[in-house]
Amino acid sequence: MSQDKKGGLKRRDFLKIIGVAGGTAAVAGGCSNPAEQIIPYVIPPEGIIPGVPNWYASTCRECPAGCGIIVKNREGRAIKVEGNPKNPINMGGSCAEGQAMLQGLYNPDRIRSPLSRSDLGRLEPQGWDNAQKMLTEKIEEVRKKGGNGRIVFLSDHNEGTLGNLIGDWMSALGGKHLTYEAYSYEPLKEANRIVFGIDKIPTYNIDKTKYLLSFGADFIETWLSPTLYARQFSEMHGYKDKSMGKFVHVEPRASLTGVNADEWVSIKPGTEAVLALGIANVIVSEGMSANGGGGFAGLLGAYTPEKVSSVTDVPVDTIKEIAGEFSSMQPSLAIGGGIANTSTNATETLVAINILNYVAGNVGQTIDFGNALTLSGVSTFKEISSLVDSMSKGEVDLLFIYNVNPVFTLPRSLGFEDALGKVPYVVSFSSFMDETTEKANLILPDSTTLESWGDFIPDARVHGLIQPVMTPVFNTRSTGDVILSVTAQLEGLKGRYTQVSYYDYLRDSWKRVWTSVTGGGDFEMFWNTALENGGIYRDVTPVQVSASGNISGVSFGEPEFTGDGDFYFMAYPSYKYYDGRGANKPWLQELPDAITTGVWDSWVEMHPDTAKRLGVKLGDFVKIESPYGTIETQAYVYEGIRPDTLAVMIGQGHTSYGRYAKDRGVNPLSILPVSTDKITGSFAWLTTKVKASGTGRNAQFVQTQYTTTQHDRDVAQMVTLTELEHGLHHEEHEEPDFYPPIEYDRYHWGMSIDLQKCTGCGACITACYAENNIPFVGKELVAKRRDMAWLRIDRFFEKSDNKAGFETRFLPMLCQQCNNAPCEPVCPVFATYHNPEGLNGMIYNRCVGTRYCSNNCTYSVRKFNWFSYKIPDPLNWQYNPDVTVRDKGVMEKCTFCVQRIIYAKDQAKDKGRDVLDGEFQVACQQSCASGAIEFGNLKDPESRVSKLSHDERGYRVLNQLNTQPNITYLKKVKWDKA
Amino acid sequence: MDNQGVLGIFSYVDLTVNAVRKLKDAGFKNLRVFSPVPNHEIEDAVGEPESIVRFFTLFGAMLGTACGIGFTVLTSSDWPIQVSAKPIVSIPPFIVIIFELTILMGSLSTLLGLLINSRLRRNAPRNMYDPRFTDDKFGVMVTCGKDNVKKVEDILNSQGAEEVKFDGV
Amino acid sequence: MSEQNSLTYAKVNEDVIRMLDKPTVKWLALFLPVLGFVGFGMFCFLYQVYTGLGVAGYRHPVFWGVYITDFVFWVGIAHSGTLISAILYLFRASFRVSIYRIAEAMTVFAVLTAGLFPIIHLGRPWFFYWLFPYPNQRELWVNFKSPLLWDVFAVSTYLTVSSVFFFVGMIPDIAAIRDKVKEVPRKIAYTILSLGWKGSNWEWLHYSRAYLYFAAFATPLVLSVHSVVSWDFAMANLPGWHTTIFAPYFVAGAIFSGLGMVITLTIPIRKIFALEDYITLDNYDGMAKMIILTSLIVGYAYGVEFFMAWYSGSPAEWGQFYYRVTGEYALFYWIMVVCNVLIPIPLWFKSVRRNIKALFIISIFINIGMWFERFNIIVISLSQGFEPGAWGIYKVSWVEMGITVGSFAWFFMFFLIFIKTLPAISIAELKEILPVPKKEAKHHG
Amino acid sequence: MRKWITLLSVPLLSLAIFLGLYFFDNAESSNKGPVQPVRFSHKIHAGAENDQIPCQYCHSFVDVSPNPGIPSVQKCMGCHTHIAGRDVEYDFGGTTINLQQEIAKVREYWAKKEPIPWNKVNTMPGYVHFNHKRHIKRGFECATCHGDVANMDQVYQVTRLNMGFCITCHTENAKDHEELARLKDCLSCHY
Repeated sequence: MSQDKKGGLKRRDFLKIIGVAGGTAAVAGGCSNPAEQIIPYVIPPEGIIPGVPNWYASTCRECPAGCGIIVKNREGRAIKVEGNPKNPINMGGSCAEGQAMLQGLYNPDRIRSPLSRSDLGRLEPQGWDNAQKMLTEKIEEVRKKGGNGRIVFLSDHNEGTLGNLIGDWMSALGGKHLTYEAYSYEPLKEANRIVFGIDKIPTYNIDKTKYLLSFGADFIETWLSPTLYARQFSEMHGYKDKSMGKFVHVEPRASLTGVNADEWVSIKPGTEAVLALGIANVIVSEGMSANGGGGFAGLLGAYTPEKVSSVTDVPVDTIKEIAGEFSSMQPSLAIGGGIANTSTNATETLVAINILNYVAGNVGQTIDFGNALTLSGVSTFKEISSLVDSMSKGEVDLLFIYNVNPVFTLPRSLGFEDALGKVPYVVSFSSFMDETTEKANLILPDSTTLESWGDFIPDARVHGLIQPVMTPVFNTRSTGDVILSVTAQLEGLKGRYTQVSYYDYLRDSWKRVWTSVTGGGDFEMFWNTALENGGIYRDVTPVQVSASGNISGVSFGEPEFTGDGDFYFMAYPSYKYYDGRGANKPWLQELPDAITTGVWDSWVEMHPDTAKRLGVKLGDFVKIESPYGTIETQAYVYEGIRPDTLAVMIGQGHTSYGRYAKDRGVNPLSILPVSTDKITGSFAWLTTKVKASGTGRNAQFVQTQYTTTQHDRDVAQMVTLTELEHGLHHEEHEEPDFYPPIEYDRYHWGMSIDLQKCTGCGACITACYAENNIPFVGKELVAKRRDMAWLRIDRFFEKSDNKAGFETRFLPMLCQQCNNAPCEPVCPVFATYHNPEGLNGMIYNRCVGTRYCSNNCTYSVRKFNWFSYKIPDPLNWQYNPDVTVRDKGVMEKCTFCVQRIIYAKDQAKDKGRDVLDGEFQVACQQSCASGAIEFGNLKDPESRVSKLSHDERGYRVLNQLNTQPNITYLKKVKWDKA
Repeated sequence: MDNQGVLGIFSYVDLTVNAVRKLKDAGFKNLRVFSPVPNHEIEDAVGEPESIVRFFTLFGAMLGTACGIGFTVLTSSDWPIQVSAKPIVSIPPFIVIIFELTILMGSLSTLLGLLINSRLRRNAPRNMYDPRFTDDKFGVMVTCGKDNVKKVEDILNSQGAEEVKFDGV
Repeated sequence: MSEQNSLTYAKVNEDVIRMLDKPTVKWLALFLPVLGFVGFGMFCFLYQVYTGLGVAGYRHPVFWGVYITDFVFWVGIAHSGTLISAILYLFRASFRVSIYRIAEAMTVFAVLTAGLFPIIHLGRPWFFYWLFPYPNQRELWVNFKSPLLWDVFAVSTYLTVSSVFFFVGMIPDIAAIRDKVKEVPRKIAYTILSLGWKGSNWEWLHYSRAYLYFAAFATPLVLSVHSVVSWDFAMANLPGWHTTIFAPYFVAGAIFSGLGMVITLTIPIRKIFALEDYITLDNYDGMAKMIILTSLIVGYAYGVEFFMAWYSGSPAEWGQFYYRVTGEYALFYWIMVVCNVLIPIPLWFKSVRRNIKALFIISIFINIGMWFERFNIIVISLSQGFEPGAWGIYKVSWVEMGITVGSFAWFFMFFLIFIKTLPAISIAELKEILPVPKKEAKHHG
Repeated sequence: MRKWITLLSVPLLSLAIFLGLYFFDNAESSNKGPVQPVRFSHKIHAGAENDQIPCQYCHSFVDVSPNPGIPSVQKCMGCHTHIAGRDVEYDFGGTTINLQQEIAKVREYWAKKEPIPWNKVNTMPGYVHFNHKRHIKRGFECATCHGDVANMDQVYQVTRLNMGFCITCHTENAKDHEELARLKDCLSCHY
């Protein structure tokens, strides 16, 4: 692209903006520094002080959950995304995808200017004026042909001003606006309509439950609003005041959510409905239901535990046990969803789950229809299929694609790609050259969320505002602006929108919000407050529903499977890439999958028995055949999956989309048939039986952890609830030592990590990458264990007496800042030492690279710069100027975000006081939606971390070595009560 | 110059020793014996006092110990940097350094002592030296007054010297 | 010394100095390839400096590998040289005389080689001088608590002292050469090196005394150096490293490997230069006996490590040793056991001890075994530390192999130069053990 | 005599190496600063005989940010819209310049809306995090580190700003033992 040649110029423009260059620089030699230039502002932007960060509130659009974010900006560059503590959805937490937003913003594979397809079929750069003119002409051409529905705008779920604008625009053009989400939860909506008469997706109050029964809902990963539910789950499942809630997960595969359950119940795919009804039957028949089963008692009678057991493969005892607990541990909640129950009977399954909730008396208690998700409003799969139909019939002349990639996310057998070829003119607003955009005739790259104005309404409570946190990195333009300026050129529509810019349009639309919310006052004040808070948040009154009892038309039939293979095939959504949109972000590619610790690739998960049967082992390539295609990927052998099921993650296997995503892994959607849910017609993912065979090829399975158990080292400890109830014999005695302990003056930084709350989601890892300029190294180097993560999450599968036979323990492992650090005395040059505040300092520029410290590190948390890692422009614009970028040959590691400590002390000093508890957070702590990490001053006896360091569950990893870490882990709690 | 050098060259140790004894009996003190190997009989006959190299060694080693202690303690205290929970001046690890410096300086001062005391500085041997002394011959050199040259030559010859050289220094 | 009765002072001089004749084609045929390998090793190192240490096979958590193995190996090789020259000197073991010069040269060159590796293995070798306590504007000194700094002091002291010892021992011999050679340039060179040695009685007096002190210093030094090297590991808390037996275990291992190397080096030299009269079967017999002793110590250490790991009750310790014999590196472990414990067993028989071919083969295996011993201690221990989540496997890269080969070439390069320039057998000391030439009772010895 | 020369040479040589290393590390910077795109004279702007503009007028962030701030072109134009300068020759540290022409350059940048690419005079490596705010708030003068800039035409580096310079000052100014420990804490500057 010719635009690339202008890269240098681009950078100059950028420097003009940033004011002072050279905040970050590599560890250079000891002698002289190369001549540097300082480029001042021409006109200084208001409110920006070079060297002082600014924070802007906005809304995350990486998935439909719509969490609030705040973005740190230094000298005009966005350098860190954090959860907005004011937003009621995520309350400060975030997920890895949210953290990696910046790598979307600064992605080197972004489309840098408008492109149009020339007569030769090549995409050529255009100026914006020209490109918009081309679009205007095209629209006029299509309009002249007449006929409704020949223009289609296919966007993602975009509830808010832009969605309204697109809808309005389409109606003005006589077109159609469809919103497509790969995970659309139609059966959930339909099941609610059938049972409760309200076709909405409610908000579940997991935090208020004592017993959570999930039928495949991967609520920590992708289901509805993962950050919200991760936080709620930690409330419910965290150990507090000698009690905690119990969580049982029913799914053919133990997903990340599944391994966080107290019990994982393996079930035959598609038979969840039967199990739910069976449990409900036990509750009713044993008289444990308050409402006696309502109108469902008759229906339930047929589902005796024995019959259910034979259908579902779930033992009778388990059914009875769950039923007993579900009805006795009130309030309880059953949720269903996720790919695990998208069989052809998906709606029936969710109806059955609703009945179970109803029977147990949970409706209205733990299910809130008042705060319904706007996700309820997305277009149905039927609508999408009919779009594909009309496209292939040539009934669509002009197709707009906005923020969706249907060529990748729809099953190949639906034929979207071919249909797209039949559309004469395709306009994509994507900022990335994804599989769909690649086929477009005109590309008008949208500015990303971080560069443009907008708003988003994820649910009834929240109206999130999106504001640009920096000027666009490339020559992109916000789609709202494009629509407005194109419309102003269209015949007859010139006066439709009075606003010149989308910003004005947004403000005008918010004026209506303002009148509806406050009904008066000063709009500017309202607007500024909303900007400051990242939107407006309101309380909604819960909507009471009751079950109708009339569920005729729901037959609870057997699920249907196509294909004659031996294995059920699960294509499950990824918490890293969602539906594939995260695949070009190296941080997400390098974030180890929580279960397999695999990176930068796809794999197929299979049970050890299956592996034995197929004669494959870890890393062997396995060929998976369905009637619709074949994929080949490496095997990961894992106990947490049924022997008759194979599972492959969605999100990899891009054929385009950028250098990090292209030709990496496999796309399981390519072998799925277009099976649909019988009732709603929504796409059913789990409907295939595939054949699998070993190919005889083997390669190293690239993962970050090669052991699966702790080998009796007892680093991730567990305690049973009974033990805790009886009072743990908590010892805290001083070990006799050769030398007296170090005395600290004012600060002694410490951390506590609650293993009961940690779900292993890895948001902290990505946050750490972002905060500390940690380079990603790519698959080849991870294969050599040269990943640079300062914080890793060790996961151990331990033998257990639970139903699954194993339990999973996650152990976030970072520098323990030992008081008796083994790394410090061995450094010959004092490059690592103990600072007066208890930190284990690492001075990069002093390091000569003997690596002795790392050898002697009990926890192996030090990372070495084997090379100078080159991060391509403009990904490196994200670098935190407060942290040195390390060059080859030096050791590096976590120092408790010392730059944040120093900043906080600096701020406190200005105020003439010490740093207060909770005044600042370290990056990992900040990102953790579960609140598993606490950080603070151990010297202050009142600080939270100080108290937690004496918690009865507290222990220090490998304490027997007397390294005296400053991190206290709180033991995971095992549910062992009958 | 009054002093003259007389050199007798021998093939056998016993003859050399006898010659030395005779010369000493005759009152010649200023003897110098050359030999290809160190030999106790010759040493006994010449009757040298004990080498003072040992004092160099002792002094060097003690200086090394002192330097070791001073160096480690002073540099550590100059900028006290805490590592682990170890005290700034922690003796056990310093012992290694002190020990090594003791050996190093002891050895170097021994070398110095050797160079100074055995006058090994001239790059080439002067006169009154025979290259065969590093091969298989022994030599006895007597520095004496002019008057005694003849007497010395006689003694040397009588003791079986194969060759007697005279050099009026 | 019955075989040496035929020798006379003059013959010794003649035989030793004959070795210093003009380089032969054979010598060049050895020397040029050696130079080539040195060059290749240097290329590998420069490539590594330019690209980053990543070109070596390191991977988390194995942060030390072949380079430190080589370092310990070469330091070990160095040790037997000093042992033979100093310790056996103090014990007046006469079998040392004909081989100690070669052993000492080996010491100096091995330390020279070993000293390169701590620099080669640095992440930023251009800052190696930061390890030395020199006054600087930063007012920052070094950390004397670090075993690596002990290494700096121990190895540099060792290099200095062993070089001095080596050189001082040669002074009378260089004087002898000076008195023999005719060509002017060589004569000048040897004249300067001989420091004007004449062999007078007071030279011998101080010389003998000083030599004794050197030997007395070198003995504790040699023990301390390998102890310090062993503490690089023993001071760490890693299972497999953190053990009190390391110092004696390493010293014994060093002597074991060094004797192996001495045998490997002297057998060809003896053959090429026809030194059968000097380096006798008795010499080899003595060395072989010491090999048996050290092999037993090393074997005992292997066993005791397992006992301690089991007795400690620590899953990390026991896991480490179980892993050594069964894990991915088990082959290397068993190579080590076979080479160091089993192969030397035939030396219990006198016939084997006096069989040059057998000795040569056994010595080669000892060298291999001892290299793997260091590799096993370093790499296998690091590979499985305390925290199972971080375990990983190390694989050697071509760069490391190149530098290792280069280091052997570097060592042999010095050795080949030495053979042709300096007396490889001590003339003066050899004469000392010959019967003193006396007119009467000539044949009493 | 010769022996004494030989004997003395060893310590003398060592001393020479020592001193060489010491002064190599301590060598005062002697270059007179980089040539700037606009020959801006601090002497004219801040000098005692001239305009006496306080440092913080232009470097306005010095007490609120780690970064002192380089004035924007707008700030220059704040005065130079009105002040065109005299059309006189001026001895600019040995180079003769025309004041009016130099000011014209600034106006040119402003007209083009381009920043002036100043050359950095006092540089610090990226691994040193120096906070101007803390030092100014503690009451240190700019001149302590930057020298008498108010009397320089072309600004040059006065102190070498190496670690020894920082540490000496930190050691001298520590109030008590605990503060000394904090001021000599490596992590204060290197992270």
